[in-house]
Amino acid sequence: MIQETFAIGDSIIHRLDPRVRVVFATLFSFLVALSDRFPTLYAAFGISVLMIIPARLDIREAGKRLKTLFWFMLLIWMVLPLTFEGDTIYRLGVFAVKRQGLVLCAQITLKAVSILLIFMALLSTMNINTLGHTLNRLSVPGKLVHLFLITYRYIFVIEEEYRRLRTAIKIRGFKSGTNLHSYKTHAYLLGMLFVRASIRAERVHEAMLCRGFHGRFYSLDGYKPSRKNRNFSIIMTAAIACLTFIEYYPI
Amino acid sequence: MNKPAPDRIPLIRLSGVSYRYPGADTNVIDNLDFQLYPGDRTGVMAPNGSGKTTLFYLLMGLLKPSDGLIEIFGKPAETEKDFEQIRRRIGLLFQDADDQLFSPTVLEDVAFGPLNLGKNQEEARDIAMKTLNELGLDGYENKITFKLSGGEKRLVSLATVLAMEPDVLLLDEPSTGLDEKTKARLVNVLLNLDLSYILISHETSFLYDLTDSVYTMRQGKMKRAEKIHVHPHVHPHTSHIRHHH
Amino acid sequence: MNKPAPDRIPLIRLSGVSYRYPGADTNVIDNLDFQLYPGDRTGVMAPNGSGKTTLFYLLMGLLKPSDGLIEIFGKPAETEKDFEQIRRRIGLLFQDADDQLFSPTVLEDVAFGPLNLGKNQEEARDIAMKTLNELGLDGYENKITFKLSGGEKRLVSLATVLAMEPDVLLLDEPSTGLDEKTKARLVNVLLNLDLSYILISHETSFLYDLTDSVYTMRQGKMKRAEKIHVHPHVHPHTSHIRHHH
Amino acid sequence: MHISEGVLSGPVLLSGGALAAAGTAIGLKKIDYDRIAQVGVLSAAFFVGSLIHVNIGPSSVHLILNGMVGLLLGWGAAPAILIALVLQSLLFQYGGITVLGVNTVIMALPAVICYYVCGPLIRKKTSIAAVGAFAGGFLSVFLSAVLMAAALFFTEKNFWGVAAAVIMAHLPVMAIEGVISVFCISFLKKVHPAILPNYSG
Repeated sequence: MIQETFAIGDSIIHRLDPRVRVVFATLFSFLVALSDRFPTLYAAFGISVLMIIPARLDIREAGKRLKTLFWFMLLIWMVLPLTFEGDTIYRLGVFAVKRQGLVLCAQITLKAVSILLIFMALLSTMNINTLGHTLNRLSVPGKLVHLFLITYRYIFVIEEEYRRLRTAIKIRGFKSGTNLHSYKTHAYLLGMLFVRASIRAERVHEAMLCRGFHGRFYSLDGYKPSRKNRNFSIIMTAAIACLTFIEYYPI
Repeated sequence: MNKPAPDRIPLIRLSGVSYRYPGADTNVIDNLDFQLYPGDRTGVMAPNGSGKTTLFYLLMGLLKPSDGLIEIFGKPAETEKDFEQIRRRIGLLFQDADDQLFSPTVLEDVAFGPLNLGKNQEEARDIAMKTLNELGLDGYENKITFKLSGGEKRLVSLATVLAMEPDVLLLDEPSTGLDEKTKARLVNVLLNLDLSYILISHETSFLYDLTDSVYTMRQGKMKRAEKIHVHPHVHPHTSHIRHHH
Repeated sequence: MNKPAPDRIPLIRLSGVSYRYPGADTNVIDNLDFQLYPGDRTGVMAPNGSGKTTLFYLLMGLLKPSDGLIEIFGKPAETEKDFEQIRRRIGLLFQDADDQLFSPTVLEDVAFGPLNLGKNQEEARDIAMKTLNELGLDGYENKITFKLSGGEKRLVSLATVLAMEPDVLLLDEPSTGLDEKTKARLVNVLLNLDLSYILISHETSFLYDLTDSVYTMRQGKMKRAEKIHVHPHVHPHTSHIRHHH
Repeated sequence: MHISEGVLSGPVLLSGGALAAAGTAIGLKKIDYDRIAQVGVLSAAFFVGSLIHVNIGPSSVHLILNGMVGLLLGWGAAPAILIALVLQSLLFQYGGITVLGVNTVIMALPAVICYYVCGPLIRKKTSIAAVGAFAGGFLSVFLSAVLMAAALFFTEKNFWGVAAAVIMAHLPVMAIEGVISVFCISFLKKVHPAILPNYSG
């Protein structure tokens, strides 16, 4: 089952204006992605870890989500130091561990973890429909936002349909394997999902027409500016300024 | 109540209306005559595949008749422009609430209609809250649509339609899949509405509780069910012998 | 027929079975005892939300009981392995045929089960044709499943289940949404099957036509409906006055 | 198929972002307002479809389906894929904000190419359609792997080994997507051909 685990909560972060969160998460992420110096990366890592505290994330759940990253990290730590061209700092038989490879692995790891943590703290803590409307107010086109919200809305309906079809093939003795019968069955289930989605979409469109839809999209969200938003904005601006300074004006 | 009165203009009048799906060889709606007058609460009992949903689609202009004339609010309804106006005043409750509730939250869904009717954010929000309140759905406004139960979805769908303050309601099998409690709640809501409506259902008692006259629909034609009144009885029996009248 | 006989092993035996959905605060199936013996045709009358579908899901191993023991074909049914064997011998007809049918053509859908049971293409095809034939669906094999009418889909679903030659059938509201003709056809098919089954329906006459004993289900418990016999009457009336007993 | 955060260089990230924005803009322009529900609900179906795991030998892979997205939605694939990626990062934490553009290009560009190259084929008679459908599934994953390799290579020449491995690792996936897409397209043509763009008869 698809769930928005972090969206439910009542931390300081949850109560911040979503626009502020989207803007700073984006700025912070790009700054980190474009930085190379270790002092900057360490500082960014520190900030993102600290950010988890006011967001009151479930640590275990956060760890589970970082796990998708873990396997990728394991792979690069095993491959890059050996395949990179550069100065050998350690030799083990035919394998030569290169310094440049290790440095790159460390950079990637710090960047990836920092960006994902800030994402979890600032963005995963809002409802997806809130995010949709926020993007709209940040001048993302209404059509795209509307598409986004419809997609999100119907994922759950279609996932239910998919699960019922899975049950249907299971009780008729289906076991997935590496053979044409299995692939064909999966393809048919998929085809069925598409057909039903397409026919449902016609009805959804009709329902929209019945309620006066004529191509315009409206949004109902409204967050009032508050002192908390201002304080958070000041803190984040300062943090980003510091990171930029460290990166581009090394002492 | 459903007698043609010369001095009253019907809300809806169908004269010889037929509809045939492209590629089909029979009419699903066949030379149909029908009127709905202000204050009418008309029931239609119809098995699946009898064209009942098609009838509603024709009235909303989602399908165009192959033949015949549709007049709504005293004017012929033919072009998409005509129906754009009509859809502001006729509310259709879909059979599957998931088709009707396409917004992620309840409030947005209920406010969608009013916003499209030209209300501003503030007004639309107020109308939505008021409608939810009237249906006993206070506190539902920020709920996520897909997490509602089947019964709640049905009631919220009704709210989305009522928020547009229609003159006529078209209800397509509103009781399907509801438990007894939600069904009773729905009956209660509908009985207290000051609206004309056409109600399609296959549940006899539901239909008779909510409407003044009942039609049956078969092979694209409608027939007044004036003499036949089907309703369930509960009899005590002491044996298991099957029992027919 | 449904009396416990010491020398006969029940096909299905539930002893004190309970089920509670994660996060719910009441049991949807509550300490349920039930047996189905070979030859039994048992009806269950149950309103929506009473746990009827849950009962079938427990019997098919799609849900695991929170408490109690399920024995099927004389052996405890607990692990996924147990149920893999059981699913070859118990056929479940879903409430909504659209959830059961997923192949482009009728033939492929009916042959799907036999193929999974290890038959080759030739054999599976023969079984499918034979089953369709038995249900009076000759000539349907190359039709597009999705385009069939609701009634035809119900019959094809039944064919997909029967093609696996089960010992027991579980039928979940098979008459919903069918017109009288298709319903009669379904009754006819079921009466001529030499199978034990459990039939859930809210249609009294349908239930009594097809089963030897009827239970009612409410709040997760089942009760033999020995004394109460609910069935519809058709009365001629000359007026429109509502009429209750 | 996606590249993780932290790996790519600034120029690659930024050009990916620009390309994705342009593609999405074209896609949005091509979806007129009575197709919004169609594209939205189908995107949801693709999202769910991409969670399906199929077996290969002892292991399993999940479907990518960008070829099918292209065949069904044309240029609409660009916004559809962008949306799917945003939802994936929100729900499963697959990547964050900075790689969104590059990952959209990796998935959506092949989808649009398939729409133009294989789209006309699948509307033909059975055998040509089957070839077209297989090519649609195979090519889309192949091109995505190539684009992914290119993104890595332009970031750092030393990534060439990893880049080659990416392409190799996806070979079986390409074959499976090809097969799935043959059956899926034949299903759609039989059951509901109107779902395919510009389909007649």
